[in-house]
Amino acid sequence: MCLAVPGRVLSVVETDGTRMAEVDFGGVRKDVCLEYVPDATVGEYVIVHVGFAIQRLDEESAIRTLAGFARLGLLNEEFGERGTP
Amino acid sequence: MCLAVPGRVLSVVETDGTRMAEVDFGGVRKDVCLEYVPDATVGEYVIVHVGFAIQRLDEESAIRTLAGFARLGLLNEEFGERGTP
Amino acid sequence: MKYLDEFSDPDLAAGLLEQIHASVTRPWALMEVCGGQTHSIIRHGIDQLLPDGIEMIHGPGCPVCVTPLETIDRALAIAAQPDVIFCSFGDMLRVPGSGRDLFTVRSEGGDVRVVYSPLDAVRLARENPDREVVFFGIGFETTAPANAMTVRQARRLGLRNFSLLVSHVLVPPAIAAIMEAPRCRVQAFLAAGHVCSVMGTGEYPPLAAKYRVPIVVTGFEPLDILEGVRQAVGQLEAGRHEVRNAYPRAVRDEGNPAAMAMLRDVFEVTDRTWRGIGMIPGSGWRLAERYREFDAEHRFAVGDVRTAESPLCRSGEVLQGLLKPDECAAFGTRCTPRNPLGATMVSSEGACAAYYAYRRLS
Amino acid sequence: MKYLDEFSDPDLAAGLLEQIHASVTRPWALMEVCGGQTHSIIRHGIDQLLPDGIEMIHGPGCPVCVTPLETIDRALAIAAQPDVIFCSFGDMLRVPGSGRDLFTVRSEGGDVRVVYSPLDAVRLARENPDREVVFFGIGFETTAPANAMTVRQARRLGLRNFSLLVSHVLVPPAIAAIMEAPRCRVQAFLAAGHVCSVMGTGEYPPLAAKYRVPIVVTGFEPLDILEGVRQAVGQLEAGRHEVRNAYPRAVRDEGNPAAMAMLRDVFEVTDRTWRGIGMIPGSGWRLAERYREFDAEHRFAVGDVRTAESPLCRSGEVLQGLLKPDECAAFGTRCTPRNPLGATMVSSEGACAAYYAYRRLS
Amino acid sequence: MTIDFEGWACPLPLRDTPAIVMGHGGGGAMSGDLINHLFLPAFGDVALTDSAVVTAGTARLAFSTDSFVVRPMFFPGGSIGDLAVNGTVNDLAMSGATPLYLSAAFILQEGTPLPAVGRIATAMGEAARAAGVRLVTGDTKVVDFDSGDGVYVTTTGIGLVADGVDLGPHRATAGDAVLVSGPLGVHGVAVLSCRQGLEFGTEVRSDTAPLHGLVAAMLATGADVHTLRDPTRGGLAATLNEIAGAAKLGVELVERDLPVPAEVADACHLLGLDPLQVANEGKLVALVPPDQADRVLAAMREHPYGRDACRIGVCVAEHPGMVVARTGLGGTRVVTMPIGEQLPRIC
Amino acid sequence: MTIDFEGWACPLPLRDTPAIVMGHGGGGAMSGDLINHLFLPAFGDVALTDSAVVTAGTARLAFSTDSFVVRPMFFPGGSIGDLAVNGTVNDLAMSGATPLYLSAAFILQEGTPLPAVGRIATAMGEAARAAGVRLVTGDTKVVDFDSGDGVYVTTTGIGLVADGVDLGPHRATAGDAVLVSGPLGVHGVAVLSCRQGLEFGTEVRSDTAPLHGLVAAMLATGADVHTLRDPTRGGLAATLNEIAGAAKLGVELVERDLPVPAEVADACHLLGLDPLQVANEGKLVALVPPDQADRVLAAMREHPYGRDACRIGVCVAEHPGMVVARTGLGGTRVVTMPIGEQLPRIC
Ligand code: SF4
Ligand code: SF4
Ligand SMILES: [Mg+2]
Ligand SMILES: [Mg+2]
Ligand SMILES: [Mg+2]
Ligand SMILES: [Mg+2]
Ligand SMILES: [Mg+2]
Ligand SMILES: [Mg+2]
Ligand SMILES: [Mg+2]
Ligand SMILES: [Mg+2]
Ligand SMILES: [Mg+2]
Ligand SMILES: [Mg+2]
Repeated sequence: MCLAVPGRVLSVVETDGTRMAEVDFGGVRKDVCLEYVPDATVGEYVIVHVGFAIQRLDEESAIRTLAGFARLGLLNEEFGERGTP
Repeated sequence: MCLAVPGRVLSVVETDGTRMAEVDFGGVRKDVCLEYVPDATVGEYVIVHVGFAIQRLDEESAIRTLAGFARLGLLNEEFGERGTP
Repeated sequence: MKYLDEFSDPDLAAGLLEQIHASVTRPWALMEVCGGQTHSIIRHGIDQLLPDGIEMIHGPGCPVCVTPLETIDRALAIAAQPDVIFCSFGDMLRVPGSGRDLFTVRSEGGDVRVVYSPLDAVRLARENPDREVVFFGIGFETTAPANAMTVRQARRLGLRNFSLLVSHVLVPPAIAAIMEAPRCRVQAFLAAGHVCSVMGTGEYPPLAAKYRVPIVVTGFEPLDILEGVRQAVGQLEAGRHEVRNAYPRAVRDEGNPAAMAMLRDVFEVTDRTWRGIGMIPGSGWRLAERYREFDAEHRFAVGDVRTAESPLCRSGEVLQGLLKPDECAAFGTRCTPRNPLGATMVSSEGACAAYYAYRRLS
Repeated sequence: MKYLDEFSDPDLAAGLLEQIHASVTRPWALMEVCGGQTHSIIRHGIDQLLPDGIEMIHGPGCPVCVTPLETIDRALAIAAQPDVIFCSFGDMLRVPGSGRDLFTVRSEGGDVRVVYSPLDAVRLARENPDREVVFFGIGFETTAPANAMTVRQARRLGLRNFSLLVSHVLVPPAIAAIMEAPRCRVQAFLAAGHVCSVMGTGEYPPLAAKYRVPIVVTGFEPLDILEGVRQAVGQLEAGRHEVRNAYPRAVRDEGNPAAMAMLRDVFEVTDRTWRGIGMIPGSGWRLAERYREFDAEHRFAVGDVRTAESPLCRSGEVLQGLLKPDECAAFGTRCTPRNPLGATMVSSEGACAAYYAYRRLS
Repeated sequence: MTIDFEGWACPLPLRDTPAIVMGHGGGGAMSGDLINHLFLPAFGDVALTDSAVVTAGTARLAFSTDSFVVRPMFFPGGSIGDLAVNGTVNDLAMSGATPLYLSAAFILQEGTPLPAVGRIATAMGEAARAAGVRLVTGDTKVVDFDSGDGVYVTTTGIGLVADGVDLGPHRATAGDAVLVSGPLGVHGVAVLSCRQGLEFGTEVRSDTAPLHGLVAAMLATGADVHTLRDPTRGGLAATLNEIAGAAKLGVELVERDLPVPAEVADACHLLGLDPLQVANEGKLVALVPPDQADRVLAAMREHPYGRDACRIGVCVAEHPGMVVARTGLGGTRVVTMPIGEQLPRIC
Repeated sequence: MTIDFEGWACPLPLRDTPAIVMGHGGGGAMSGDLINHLFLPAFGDVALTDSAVVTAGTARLAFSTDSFVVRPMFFPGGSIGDLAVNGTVNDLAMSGATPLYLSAAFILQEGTPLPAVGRIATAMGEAARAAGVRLVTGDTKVVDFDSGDGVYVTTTGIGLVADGVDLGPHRATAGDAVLVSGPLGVHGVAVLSCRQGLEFGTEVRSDTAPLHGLVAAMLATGADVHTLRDPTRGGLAATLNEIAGAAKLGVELVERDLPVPAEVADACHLLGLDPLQVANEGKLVALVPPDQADRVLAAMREHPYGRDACRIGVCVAEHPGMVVARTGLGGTRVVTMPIGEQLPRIC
């Protein structure tokens, strides 16, 4: 369930008393409700589900995770093909 | 105004408290309100306008009129072509 | 159809025509009151067969033509409302209001339905209790009993979603108005047969006497028209001005008492504006006070309609026989049956439309 | 899309797979809780790449699959009403109720609209003041804040024509119910990452401790799934049963406080029937009493729906990982994605539908 | 949806409505305007006729398309399915072609019962077999409940035109006899009789039929047939006005010779319609040199679909573009092009 | 309207709905059922294909029809008018034909603004001129406000097929390379981006185009092209499943070779759609013997409408009727036939 994708906040407006953002998903842009991530600022990434930002995306953590995966690969290479099918 | 045509009463029914007749117009049949000619009976001719019988057709008078026209024609023949263009 | 086809017989028509030709000694101007008669005259080419001196002037007896612009505009406003099913006779759909017609309203999503009979509208109201059903009750005395029956039925059935937009017009006051017109040329009337089927002939003797015009109650088939002309010309040539019934198979002098009783109950006389002509006192019927709950004008707040008739249109003069259609500057140019400026260019028995089709040949 | 595509990198995936292969010494049964994860696994063929001994059991985390039949039937009844605009996420349209689905209702004239966001339904209610707008508020904790916002907005805007048909389900009670099932084979859970984005991870340590299962909060991209599997297998091989967050870029331990505050205000915990599984105590949210005016179940008299689930369907066992879809007698014969008997055959992440597509190859 | 009024540059002597109304589909004057003043300028230098004769490689082909939206879909004597096949077969036949292939494109409203769709398809299959044409390609689209009404079918046909065959208004000549293959108005009255709100009882049944066999019989006489048309929407009035306009000739009809069955005349009288404006199916109008008319009529009467063929008038050099009828009484009337919809009148 | 269930005798393994639903028009499995189990039995022994190749006199003709009901009617990069011309031109081109003539049949909803109709007609005229085909015959019907939605257009085309040209699934062979002429999903995403209730911002614009020039360039290489198809409704998934089913072959795609532009992928991700199921216009899929694929690809890339052509997979003898994709990770997935409508998912 719960298809959610990361997008970058392009702009923030208050519409009809609701905090809304225009969010960019790699060229595709959609209006998104920012009420649950009210302090997200322009340029930040948020996780969007059914038109709502439900969480900030922690860019630092993302980069760290990817770096971890990369290290894992190097590690595997170092220690050879142990256990591969 | 007031396109009205003669039709023959095929049957009479009381529908929802309204006197209605099925009326035949030379093969075409239509339901007609008979409230204004309530004593019209099956076989009689009525003059129908927008789904209402507005008057009985007096068959005797119709025949008399036609006969009068025919006599007029004979009369004309008798007296020659007087005045025709 | 029996009692219809017989009255188109060419041989009998020839006999009648011969009589007419024989009896005419000088020009006469006759008005056929009813648009149905106009239609029949054009349809069968009767005017071409009459002596040159006999001029048929087309009367105002087309409800499509004379229904006032305000009423049309009210109809358009009501029909455009989302909850309304607006029912009308087919003829009325192309009549221009101020800038549009019922076709336009329908094309914009208005629920406009053509019905054959007013009772079909009552049926629709029963079948659609959550919709407002409005019937456009126009016409002359002939149609009035049918329209009257709708409110009687609606009351009996306890319908709270049915109403009637009424604009009835009456023939005798119109005849008087025509005769009162300063430039009036009408010398005899063929009265509208089916109006008399309902109302009888009692209203005409005073008119014939006052204006010294023959009035012949006339039917609609070719022989009926010819007989009406024959009797009218006969009176004119003889210097008489009587009321005669040339349509006895469908008209009794006393009219239809059941229908007349209903009309007295449901309607009351009112002044009425005739489109193009103007107000004629006492020339219309509106719903009686006791049926007010079924009056669409009261139910819908559309009383304050501002109308705008084309300033070019001279259909009033046409309707009174004061102007021939082709004497109107707009005729055939700005105004055609495709794009009518006035109601007389709309209906196939409107005088301008009839002229338009005919003139092309000559 | 940035921060999405990077997590599909084939080279990094190969590294993770190698690690998993390297660390596995015996068979393990892992359940991915979330249908979105199931979708990703099938979509990318991840299960084919895992060591033979690692079995992925598809969890009940597909709201389309578990929304109770009664609720679907209520939705169908409401959507069929003439004044209603019924708004739903696209997934729900093909879910069979007792004999029909929202597509059928729409094809019969029901005004059923697919919306992208619940706020679109609120907008429709403002734009159509004369219609009743109902939003079908289904989903897990992830979707609940969005659905909650609709009633908050409706109240703020003074809308009297908006209501919510709510059927929210909650993940932690479902995990407990699965572990309590007599034939349960699940040895570790990949918890649903986006649920935790909203709710945080606080509810899981008691479950991990009580049932002695590793619980790894896992994302949805291929690398996320592999990392979840790697961490789960790592724990299993090491005999540990901890809660770990393998999706830290989107999940904070404390969740989203603003959203959680809203959820506490708008919803209250209730027992909930999961389609195919049965009642799980405290496993759902319904509208709190103070929002009752926006509750579609109260506004529409459709409480008394009689439901009829196909007696052949064994989706409950499938949803709990007790039965593989192809062990159901109806699978692939009476029950196909074209003509689903159970909800698990409908949604593309339903276990039966996923199996159906996959099995054809092998 | 924003409309770019700038980008749309048609000179528009269309009726002052800024929008489509039903009359634009009535086959009469408003339909003509739409074609002449909107489609033609947009499409460029083409002659958009009922049926085009074109050349492909060495073959002379007739090519024609029609959408069928008749309501109700089932009526006494037939259905939209028969019409869809025979209508296009006949448009090809009017070019003198032998119809060979048909395509069928369906626009279905969601909610339409499958049995209704099936019954229409079956009617189409049967009509195609009866006409000896093959349905070879098709398409199906579905539109939502509010955007359609049951089944709409568009059929398009290809026919082969023999060398030397050249039919059309351009060949009409003053003096040509005007023939019609059978009774008028039957189909239109059958459909009207079961139209919602208008229902009336009648024995009249629609008489749709494929006419290329009849045409072949007419051409086989060796007569120099000038023009053929099937007087469908808008009736004989629309067809003859179109021919008169295109040929710049007048047409004179003799009313008493028009084969209007009593039931059609009566239904029209009841509703205030002109039988000449009522739609026909399975009928054709032919213009033939006067000295060859009897020969052609004889051949028509031998064919099952031309048994009641008769001569109804003549082409004249006078009043070009106008159709005139001599009435029973000996007067004349102009037979006008119908404008929009045919509606029942009260007056 | 009473339906005579007796008179309708189709064996119906249609989905248990007793009525048409939107999915029957989606170009996927339900559309296929309707054709195979309803229309084909009714029409008799015919092969109802996108485009039929028939013989008329001495000419080999391609013949194809399509109704266009796309909403909205105007979208970034084009309109229903361009689609209506290019769609049929392309169906003809997929038979290897040179498109010659088009017919156009309009079903107009009353109330449709005339400028919108005019703009569509203008787009059709321009597209026809650009494609070098002639609009030669047409028809216009009007339906009431509740029974239509703006403009529906049905175009039908005739093309000439050169001797020796024989394209179709029947010629597909195991080993054939699967080529595609350009980026996938662009048109579908452009239309979705302005569909009511779904509006999103995107730079993507519809890329409808006539493809017969490209096809001519491909055939001019002398390569033995086996099969051509334009993957419109239902996307590449529907087209390849259809080919696989008809040819009784398997298809293997390599996901990383699929030319799905980032914006299309992102829009699909956002809405939960599969880009392979999203509609295309102005694109073709070709099956070509493996040793000739490079030659054909080179020719395609020289043509403006094939600049981004690439190889995406191969036909195999295994798993006949099934399309399988090798995923980026090295797994496989079944590329299923879309069932009904494409709807945004939440999960
Ligand atoms: S021709 Fe037209 S403008 Fe002139 S009077 Fe007649 S209706 Fe009016
Ligand atoms: S295959 Fe179908 S019937 Fe069997 S469990 Fe799955 S959904 Fe239910
Ligand atoms: Mg045609
Ligand atoms: Mg035709
Ligand atoms: Mg024709
Ligand atoms: Mg197609
Ligand atoms: Mg609509
Ligand atoms: Mg096609
Ligand atoms: Mg196509
Ligand atoms: Mg195609
Ligand atoms: Mg046509
Ligand atoms: Mg409808």
